Amino acid sequence: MIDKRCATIAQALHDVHDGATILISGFGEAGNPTELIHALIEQGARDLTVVNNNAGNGEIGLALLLKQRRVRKIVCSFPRGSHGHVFDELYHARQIELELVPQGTLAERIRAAGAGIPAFYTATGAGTEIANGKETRTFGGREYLMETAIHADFALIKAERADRWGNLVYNKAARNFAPVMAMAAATTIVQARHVVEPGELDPEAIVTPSIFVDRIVHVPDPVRESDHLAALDKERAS
Amino acid sequence: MIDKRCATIAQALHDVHDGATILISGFGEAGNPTELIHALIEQGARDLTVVNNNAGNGEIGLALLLKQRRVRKIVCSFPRGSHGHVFDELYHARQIELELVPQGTLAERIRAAGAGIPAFYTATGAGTEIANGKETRTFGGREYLMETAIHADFALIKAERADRWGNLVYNKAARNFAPVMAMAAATTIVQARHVVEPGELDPEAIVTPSIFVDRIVHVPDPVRESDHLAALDKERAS
Amino acid sequence: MKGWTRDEIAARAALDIPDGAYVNLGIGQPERVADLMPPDREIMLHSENGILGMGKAPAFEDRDMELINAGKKPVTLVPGGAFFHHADSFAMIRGRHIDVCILGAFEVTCAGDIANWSSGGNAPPAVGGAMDLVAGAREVRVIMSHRTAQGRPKLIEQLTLPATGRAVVKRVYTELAVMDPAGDYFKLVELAPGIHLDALEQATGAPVSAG
Amino acid sequence: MKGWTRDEIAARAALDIPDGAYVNLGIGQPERVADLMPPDREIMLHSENGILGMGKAPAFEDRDMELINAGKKPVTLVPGGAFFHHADSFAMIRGRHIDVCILGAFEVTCAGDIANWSSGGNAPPAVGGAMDLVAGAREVRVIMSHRTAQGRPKLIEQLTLPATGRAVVKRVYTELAVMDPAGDYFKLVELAPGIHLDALEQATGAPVSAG
Repeated sequence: MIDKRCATIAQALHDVHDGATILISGFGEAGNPTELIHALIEQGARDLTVVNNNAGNGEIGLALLLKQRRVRKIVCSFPRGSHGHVFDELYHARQIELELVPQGTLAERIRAAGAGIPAFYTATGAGTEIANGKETRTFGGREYLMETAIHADFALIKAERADRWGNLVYNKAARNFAPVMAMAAATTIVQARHVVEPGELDPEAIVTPSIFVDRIVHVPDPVRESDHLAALDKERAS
Repeated sequence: MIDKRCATIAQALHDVHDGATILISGFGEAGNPTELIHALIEQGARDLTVVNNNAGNGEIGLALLLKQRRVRKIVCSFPRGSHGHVFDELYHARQIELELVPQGTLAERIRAAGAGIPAFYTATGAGTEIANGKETRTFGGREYLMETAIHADFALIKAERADRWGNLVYNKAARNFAPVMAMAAATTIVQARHVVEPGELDPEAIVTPSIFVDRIVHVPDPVRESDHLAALDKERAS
Repeated sequence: MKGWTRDEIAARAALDIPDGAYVNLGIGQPERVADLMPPDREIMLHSENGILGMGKAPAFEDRDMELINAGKKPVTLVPGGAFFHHADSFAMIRGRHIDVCILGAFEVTCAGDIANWSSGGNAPPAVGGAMDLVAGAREVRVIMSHRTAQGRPKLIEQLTLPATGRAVVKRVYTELAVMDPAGDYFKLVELAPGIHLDALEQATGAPVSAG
Repeated sequence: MKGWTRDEIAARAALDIPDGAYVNLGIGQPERVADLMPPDREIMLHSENGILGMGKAPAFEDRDMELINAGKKPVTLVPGGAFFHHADSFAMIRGRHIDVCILGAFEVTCAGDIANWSSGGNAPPAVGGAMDLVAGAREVRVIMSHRTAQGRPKLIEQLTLPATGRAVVKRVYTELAVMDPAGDYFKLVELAPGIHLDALEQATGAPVSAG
C-alpha cells in the first residue's frame, strides 16, 4: 500500500544534504511551510541554495534559517520587506549570495524544470540589468531572453489538504508557488493542515496530483507569521 | 455589467474570417465542441487552419468541417481513427495539408502561446523525422528541439459549467486540451452544458479563470459522437 | 501650481479603463484606482500571487493572511473570482491577457521606458513582478508625481535609474497632465485644471507636444 | 518454439514494476500489464489525456464517453485519482515523473532506439504521445513479439522504420526472453521456459550476451 505520510517531521527531512537546492513555497506569509523549515534547522543541513519569492520575515521560518547561516545563496524576486532585517544584514555583510529573478520568470523557470523544458524565451527583463549575461533572441521583431529551468533536490511546501497518495489542495492565495515547486524537485515534502483518505478530495479539484509528491507531514495548526511579526514589533517598541 | 453569454450560437461565431487559425478542443469524443463546429459550418468561413489532437471521426463535428472542404491545413498528433475516412480521403487526394506534432509538444506549444513564451526546448522528437528542419540544441549533454508557440485567432472549446464572467470547469477527461487552448486564442468561444451565476463555481476549483474566455454559448444537451458513430456503423453494415 | 489631487489622478486613470477589463494595479497609489471606478463599470482585478477578482480590504477581524494581495495586505474575493498558481498567474501577464496594468514609477521616458524597481541605492535589489508586468500587460500605464521631492523632472528623455522595461509605457497620469510617450516627445492628452502648457513643459524633462 | 504466452509476458513485465510506481501503459498488449500486477502492489496508472489513477473498464451500461483513456476506450477512476489538462499531463511525462512506461514496438535496437509510430506505409502519419513518452518517462520498456509475422527479427541493430526515439528503451519483453539494450548488443536478463540461448540468438537481429 502506498502511504507517503511520515510519522515525524524529522523523518520527512532526514536525507537533506549539505549543499542541497531547496524550493520553499510561500508569498508573504501565505503558504510558507514554517514547520518544515524549522525542522530543517533542527536537521542541520547547511550550505543550502534556497529558492523562494522573498527572503524571509522577522525571525521565523526562512528568516530564521538565514539567521542560522545555513543558506549560501538565495534565488528570489523580492528580498525586501517590512521585517526583512535578517536578509538585509547578511546581504550588506556579503554573507549571502543573491540571484534576483523577476517573479514570473521565477515561477516559469520552476515550472519548466517540472515539465522537462530545459530553457524557454521570455520578453521579461529584455533591455534591463536582468538581461546581463543572458542570451537574447528576436522572435517576430521583439527581443526575448533565454531563461533556464531551476531544478532542485527538495521542495518544502504547505498545503491545506493531502491524501495518503499525495494529492493536494491549497487555501486561497496560499497556493502561489507550491504547485510548480512540487513538480520541480527530486523530493517534494509537504506539510498539510488536514490529511484525508484517497477519494475524499474531488478529482476535478485536485491542484497537485499525487505524482508530484513524495512525503507528507501532518501539521494541523501551523504557526501564523503575522502573530510572530506583531509580537516582534511589540517587543521592539517596548 | 459583464456578460459573455451570446444569445445565439451564430452570434458567437459571426466574426470568424476566411484563413483563420482555430484551436478545437477534444480528445477522442471527450470535449469536442461539436455544436460550435456545426455552427462554424453554417457560418461559412473557409481556408481554415485547424489545431486538434485528432482529425475527426465519422461525419460529424471536425470530420464534417473537413468533408465540407473548409480546412486548408490541420495541425494534430494523431490523424487516424477507426472512423477517420474523411481525413484519409482528403489526405490521399492531397487536398489537405498536415502538420504532425507530438501530442505533448502540441499541448506545450499551445500553452506557450497562452503564456507569452515564443519558443521552448524539448527532447521529444530529437533524433526522429519530427526534428527535420528544426533547430536543435544541447543542454546537459542531451539533444533538444526548439519548438515555437501556436497562436490562434479563435478557440472553440467545450466546458461542463460556465458563469457569465467565463470561469469554466470541465467533466473528467473532457478537460484535455481546452484549458490551454482557451489561453492561446485571441477569441475563445465556449459551449457549456450549464451556465451559472458568478460565485456558484468554487474559486478553488475553477480550471479556466474567466480572463481566458470571451464568449459563452449554452448548449445543454450536446450530441454524443459515439451515438453518431454507432449509427454510421449500423448504416454501413446494412 | 496645483493640478489634480492624488484621488483626482486615480479617478482620471479609472476613466480610461473600459467596462469588463482585467486590470492589475501596482502597490500604493495605483491601488486607489479600484475605489474610484465609475459606478457603471465592472472590472476584474488581478493580483500576481494567484487571484483574479480581488475585492476590497476586509474588516480587521475578518482578515485571512492566506488571502492577501501582491502587496501582502489582506483582501477579499468577489463572486466570480478564482485562485490559481503563480505560473498560471504570470501566464496571464506574460501572455497578454491583462488588459490594463497601472504602476507607479520613479522615471518614465518619452520613448516609453520605465524605471520603477531600483532607486539605485545600496538596499538589496528587489524586482518582484514589475518586469513581468511591463513586458506582458497589453497596456501599461503609470501614475506618478511629475517631479521628485527635490523638483527634478521624472518624465524625461533618458532613464537615469535601472530600467524595468523599454518602450512599454503607453500613458502617464500625473498631478499636472495625462501624457502619452510618443517616441522623442510626450504627447499631451489632457491638462489638469489650472495648469498651463508652458508650466507643464517646464516641469517635464522631455519635449511635450500639445498637437 | 513456444516460450511465454501473451499474458505470461505481461505478467513478467508486471513483476518489474515496483510498488507505488506511476505507470503509463501503451495501447493494446501493454494494457494487460495492469490486470496482471502482483496483488501486493499498488500502482497508479497515468493516461496521456489527463487522468492519473485509471481503473478498470466499466460495465457497458456505466460507460461515460467523457472518461476515456488514451486509446479512447471507457475507463474508471480509482479513489485518489485526479483529472488535469493536457499540458499538465505531458509535464508529468516530459518532466520525468512517470516511473515506468511500457509500450509496444515495431522494432527495437540494441542501442535502445525504438520505432513504434510509423510502419512506413502510405497511411497518414500519426504519432500521438509516443515520442513524448519515450523521451520523458524515467524508464521505457517494451512488450513486443520477437519477430514479424514473416519471421523477420524485430530486435535488431539498426532501425529500418522511422524512429520514435533514440537510446531510450531500457528493457524488452518478448515471448522468448527479457533483454536489455546494452549498446552494441542485447543483454539477456531471462529466458522463457523451454527456450535455448541459440534459438534466441537465431531469432534476434543483433548480438545477444548471456553474461
